[in-house]
Amino acid sequence: MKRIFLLLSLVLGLCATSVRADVDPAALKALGADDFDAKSGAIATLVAAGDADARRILTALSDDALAVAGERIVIVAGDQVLDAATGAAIKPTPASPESISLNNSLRQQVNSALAALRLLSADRAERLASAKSLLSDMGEGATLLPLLDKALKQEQDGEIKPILVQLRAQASLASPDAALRLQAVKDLSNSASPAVKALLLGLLEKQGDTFVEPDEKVRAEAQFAIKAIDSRLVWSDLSGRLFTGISLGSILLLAALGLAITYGVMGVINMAHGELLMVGAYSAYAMQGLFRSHLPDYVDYYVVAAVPVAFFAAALVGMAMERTVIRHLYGRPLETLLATWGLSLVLIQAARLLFGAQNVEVANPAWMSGGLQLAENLSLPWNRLVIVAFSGFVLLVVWLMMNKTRLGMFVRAVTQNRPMAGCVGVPTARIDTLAFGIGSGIAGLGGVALSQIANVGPDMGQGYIVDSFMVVVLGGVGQLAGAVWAALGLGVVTKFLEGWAGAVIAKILVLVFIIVFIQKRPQGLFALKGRFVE
Amino acid sequence: MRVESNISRNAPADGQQEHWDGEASTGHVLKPGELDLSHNVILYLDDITVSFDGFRALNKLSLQIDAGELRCFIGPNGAGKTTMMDVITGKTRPDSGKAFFGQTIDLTRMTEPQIAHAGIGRKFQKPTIFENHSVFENLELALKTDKRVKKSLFARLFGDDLDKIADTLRQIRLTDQADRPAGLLSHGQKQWLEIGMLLVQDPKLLLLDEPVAGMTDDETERTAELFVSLKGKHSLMVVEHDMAFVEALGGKVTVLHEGSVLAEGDLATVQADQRVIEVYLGR
Amino acid sequence: MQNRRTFLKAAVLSASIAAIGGLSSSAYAADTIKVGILHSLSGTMAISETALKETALMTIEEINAKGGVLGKKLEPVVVDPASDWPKFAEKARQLLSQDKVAVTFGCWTSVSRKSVLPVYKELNGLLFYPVQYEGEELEKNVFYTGAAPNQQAIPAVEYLMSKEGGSAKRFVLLGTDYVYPRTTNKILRAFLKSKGVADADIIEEYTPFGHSDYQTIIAKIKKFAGEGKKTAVISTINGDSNVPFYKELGNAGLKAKDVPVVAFSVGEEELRGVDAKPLVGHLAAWNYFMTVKNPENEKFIKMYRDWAKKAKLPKPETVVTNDPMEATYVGIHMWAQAVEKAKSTDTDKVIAAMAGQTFKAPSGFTLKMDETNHHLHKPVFIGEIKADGQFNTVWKTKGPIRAQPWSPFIPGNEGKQKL
Amino acid sequence: MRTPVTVKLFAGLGPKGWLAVALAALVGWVLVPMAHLLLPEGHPLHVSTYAITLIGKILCYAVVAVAMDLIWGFGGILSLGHGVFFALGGYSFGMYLMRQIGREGSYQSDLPDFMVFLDWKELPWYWTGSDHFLWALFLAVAVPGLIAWIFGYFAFRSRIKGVYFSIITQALTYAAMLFFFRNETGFGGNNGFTDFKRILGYSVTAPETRLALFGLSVALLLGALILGRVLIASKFGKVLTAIRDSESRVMFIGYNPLHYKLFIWTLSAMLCGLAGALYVPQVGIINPSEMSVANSIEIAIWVAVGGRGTLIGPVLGAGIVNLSKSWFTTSFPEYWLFFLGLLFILVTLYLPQGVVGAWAKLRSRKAAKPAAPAPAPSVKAAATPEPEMPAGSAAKGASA
Repeated sequence: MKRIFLLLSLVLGLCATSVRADVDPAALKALGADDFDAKSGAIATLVAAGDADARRILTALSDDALAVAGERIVIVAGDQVLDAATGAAIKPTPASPESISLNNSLRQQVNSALAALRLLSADRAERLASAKSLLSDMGEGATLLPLLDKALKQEQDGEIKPILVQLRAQASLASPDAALRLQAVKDLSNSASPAVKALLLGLLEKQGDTFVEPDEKVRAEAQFAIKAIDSRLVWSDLSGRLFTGISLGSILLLAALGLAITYGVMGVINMAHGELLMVGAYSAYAMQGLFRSHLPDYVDYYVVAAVPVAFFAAALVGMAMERTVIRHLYGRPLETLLATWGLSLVLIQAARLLFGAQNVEVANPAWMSGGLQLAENLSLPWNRLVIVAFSGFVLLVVWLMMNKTRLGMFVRAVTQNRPMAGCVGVPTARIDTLAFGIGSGIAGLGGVALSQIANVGPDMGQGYIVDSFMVVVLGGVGQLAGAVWAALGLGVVTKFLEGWAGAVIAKILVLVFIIVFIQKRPQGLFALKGRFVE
Repeated sequence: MRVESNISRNAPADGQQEHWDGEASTGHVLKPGELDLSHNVILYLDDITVSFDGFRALNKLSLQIDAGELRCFIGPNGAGKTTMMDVITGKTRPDSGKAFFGQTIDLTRMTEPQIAHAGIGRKFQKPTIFENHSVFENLELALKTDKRVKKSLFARLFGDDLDKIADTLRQIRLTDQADRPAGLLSHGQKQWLEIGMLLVQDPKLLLLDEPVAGMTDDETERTAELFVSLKGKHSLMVVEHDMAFVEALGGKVTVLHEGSVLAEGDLATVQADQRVIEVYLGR
Repeated sequence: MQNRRTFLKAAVLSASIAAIGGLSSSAYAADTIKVGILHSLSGTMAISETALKETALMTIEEINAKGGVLGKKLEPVVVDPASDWPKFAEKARQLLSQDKVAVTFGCWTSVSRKSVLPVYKELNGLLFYPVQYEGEELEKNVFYTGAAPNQQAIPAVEYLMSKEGGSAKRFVLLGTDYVYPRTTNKILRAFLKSKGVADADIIEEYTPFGHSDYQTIIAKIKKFAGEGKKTAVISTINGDSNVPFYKELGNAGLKAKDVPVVAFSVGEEELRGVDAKPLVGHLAAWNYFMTVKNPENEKFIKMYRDWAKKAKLPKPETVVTNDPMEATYVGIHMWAQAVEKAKSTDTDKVIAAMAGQTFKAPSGFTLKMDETNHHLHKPVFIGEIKADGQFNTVWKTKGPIRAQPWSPFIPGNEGKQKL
Repeated sequence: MRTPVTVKLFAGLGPKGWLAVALAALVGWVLVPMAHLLLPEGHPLHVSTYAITLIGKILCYAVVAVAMDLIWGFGGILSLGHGVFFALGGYSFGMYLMRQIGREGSYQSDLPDFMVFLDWKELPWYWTGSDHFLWALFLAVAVPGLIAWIFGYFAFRSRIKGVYFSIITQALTYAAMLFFFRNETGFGGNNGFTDFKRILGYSVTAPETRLALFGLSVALLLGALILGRVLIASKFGKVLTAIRDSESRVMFIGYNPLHYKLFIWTLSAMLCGLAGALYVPQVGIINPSEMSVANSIEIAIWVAVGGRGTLIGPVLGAGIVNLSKSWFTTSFPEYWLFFLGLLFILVTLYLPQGVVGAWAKLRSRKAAKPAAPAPAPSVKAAATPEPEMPAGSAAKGASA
């Protein structure tokens, strides 16, 4: 991105040399000043000039490439330094130029200005892009009105034109001509953007006792337009809320799925489950580090690589736990509970010593950052979408493993009737270890998912242990389907409650609900029935 | 749900006496705790069905036991013998059908403890005794007394209780083991102890699930004698595979198959029965 | 069985008493001055507090290298209250009554401070508290080297409301549900009111500790921001929840230029654990940034980097300095100066000598300990987060400002500014 | 012990037991106070205030451990929610202590500071009477008792057992903690109650007050032990252990486990409440972190380490774990969690009956005769499966 801008600025710089319109040196100087208003003024003048030099300087400014070297303002382009005014390289390169930094509002001013300037560019794609970017944030548009008119006149493209109309309408809301404003409001009424709605609401504001918008008709029109926009927003609003619920559900599911096997199927109360999640998350961190140092070009795919690694890492830890401790405690769930709690403490402290007490940084890969814009006010974050899909995938794998493979059959056999399974030649001990390993491995997968949305730190696991148990218990022990319904149910319910009672109360209510529910159906959503001889 | 509320009302804490108020709702008015044997029948099972996830453990099972009778149950595995006992003792609720103790006591409405109080004692297939308690304590706990928390806090044993325990110990031949932890007894002795625990409760009806499994022949013989001696005072339902033992007991035999009664009569006739031979003895 | 119990019971008591004796028997050497360091090294707070312990040890070493105080070397006594609040009180008592420390540097959370306060009052000890907090407190035995609300929160909001800060008109007060955020937001609400912001233009949202799912709240913010007028978020979210919050924020497409978030508990140390890219442009308000350019700061940073290597901290090359660390550093030095001035480590004498102490701090300003309210006069910096997890100072006060532990925006606090 | 079971108080302990009690009382009420008040500081036998507060705190923990032993060791019900009852007791009594501060708070108001701060004009209804010592004391017992009773009644009635029970108690703790974290709840949010001034008019920091509280803690602990011992010796105790070992059998001989469990469960909660009430003035702070899931689990660990079903074991356990915690966190903090974790693991693996059990085994091996069976269940007992495996408990529920 940055490179492109620099190139662009250079190109422009070269062609600019032919048609030289001098850059106002005062403005240039002001850019280097430490005073906000001066800077903002300077930028305004540059926009007004709107020529290649201005464009070059603004681009540099938005890339933090503009700097002060002693008395002159320069552009730092890679290893060479150009004079901002002329774009000519400076020899000898001045020592340590002080980069000029912008704060949010200045940056916005520069960016929208650049975008506006680019509306006149010859390249269609560029025009479209800049038009779109303006749509989302034009800020105080009035200054751009002339530019927009110009652009609108020469614009032929069918896709860009309507956007420009929108923009022009937005910009002209502030114009003194009532007719123009009325038209603008009319144009805006078929938008679906909260930003536009905000603008219109602005018109209806009162300042003192007079409305911002003096004209009665325009206000009425605005009212109407707002209603129109709202009606478009409602739908996406609702679906957005539903998605948050599903997303939370999928995360609960991923956190609980491993437990559904170790506890649900094998009856092991693994309080160290949370730490297995942690192992998964840290392996994601490790993979990220590995890719950054060795495969910088593919760094975006470290997550993919992390999936198997996390699985095996967690599985190994799990099997080690099973071999050393849990194995000796089968049939004594409560003792298992305590011993595994001890294990979890050890794992936490081990993580502290290995990676430090501080949380570690795990970045979303590019393809998992940002969101899928379904509507102006509905964008589904990619990382959550991916996780929802991922949880579905993991679920499928688990289901296949338990129901379609020999191993799965063995596991079920052993957990149903250990001695009998032993008699028919199932290597029960090995099966136990494997089954526990699988459960742990799946927890590891959950950890990878968590690393994409939450903290990665030594005691991250503690936060999930209670929730995970709730999901499994609620779903009904030994019931994958149950776990799924429980997780999604809890997710959606929690989100609904949060919207209505706030996060804290919501959490409490959900827990209370679970306690009450267990009273009514101690066997969870999906009951196992049968005769049990003691 | 109906059951739930009933349980809470009939909880033994307000137990022994009052818990019949619950029954009042069913229209029977009786002196508290009295077992109505007017028709000389102690147990009716009528059209009982129990199914677990589609599998019918009991299928329209109907039978009745006379007061003082000793009845043996035989049948292949999965014939529903144990499930039947679960229903009678309230461990499992039937999906449909009636189970009456005497004329008036509806078993399907009561919790295990209530049923035990009403006078039905049960011995499990696998001996279940309190392994960490001494033999004496096992009997003491089973002893027929007020079994509410309040009483248990200040309970004392009086002479006649001690005598009863002593007699039972003699009956089950564990007198000299009285102070050993029950866990250390032999399998057979455990079986005996569990029977003993039934006896001190002195129930009107005893359910005995494979009582002689794992006993030596000699023990088995003595068990048979014991049961026969109980006949009359108590009614007994014995589930057993050991035909010799069944024979020794004499009395009526009921054959269960696929959750319902296949045949009934004395052992000889039953063994002669063609269907029985097919499903059971035949193999 | 019975005599077993006899034996055991006797054993319990004798054993425990003996053990206590063992605990307390740390020899008291007269030729050194003992300095207590009371920071959690395990448990949830270890994340933040470990760095402060290191800073304290580093500073003490620096002072000792210069010959110590009153010609005696300082002897640090480090204990670990393990993020367990009652244990803070226990350890504080141990430091004061067993180890006889002259001063204690420690605590991070308000609750830990509240838990040790009675002990310091009872035994007339001396505590230096280095973290920004909610104010509403003033104790003879405590010196507060962190910021009071008016030295952090209020300037930040003023900035947001200024043209330069984007002239925000509506505010989301977002925090973890405990005392610091509640108090800060209460003060801010009053402050905003006084600036003519209507109640309808303020929403408050709270989340439980360790909350990790901010979807609903982000949605709320979006909706709120969509109702017109420039909106800003003021976040007092507690350390751990910040990562999920900012990740969600970034992915939900709320950019800093649309809805800036200013945070009061996110500093360089916290940002190490975050992928800072989605945060770029969001703000934080502190009294010190690692990026501040001045000789003291360069010296401070270098000193800590060297220390990190020496102390074998994980990844010594990546260590950062932050506001509470600076506060610790300043606090220890000021105490040392005060002791020199008082010619004694006696609590009351030192307290008297602390008044008006000054120190040239890494923040580039000369900080002064207020004569009356035990708080430092501190400068305020507003910084925008950069992609490398550091801050780009976009605004700062002309000079240090005096603390108002009793916020004038809370009724009933008038004329409560001094001890 | 063929003798019929009777609850003769003295039979409950027996001479040696009473000797031990007297010994402990002597140490707690006479020796320690003397060593604290009379001996000069620096004297080798001087007991410092630090020691007194620390031991006092541990004594309170010990009471909780005993309470836990009653429900877990003898009832076979593992509660991961005892922290709640402890904290509730603490809060109930804390309310009184807060009121005793009077106008000396930083806002010089009759209301506790945090309420002034929330702009509350008068006390919420549940604070009424909190300025009466006895009422507060009553609450400290009644509130945990009531909550436990309600929770227990439904849980036991629905026959929730073993792990299921443990997990929902965990949910209970977690919910309670979040609830008390809220400022609006009216218990000072996460800062909880602190900075107490006096109790019954005496300054909490006065050595006499400290010693009084210390003495009370000793008394409470001894009381708890005696009560426990007597209960276990009674028929009730036998039924309880019987329920632990084979609940269904108990039902089929006509006991209703619900009421037995409920009784011991509620009693245990009340004991915790009292312990909490004594804990708060000695430690000087009560806040929601006492309800954290981890704390409750740690209680179970004390019991496990000392030895389940031995009453005295848990006291030892509480002492060992907490003292080593105090020591480790001073000497080498980084390894404290390792130690604690390994302790859990090793104890559950190799000392199913804790130190007491191990010691008893040693002695019995020396004496070459089996250890007394009751009340301490034989080691084998600990190894016998919990009444219900998860699937099993599901089925129990189904048939309920």
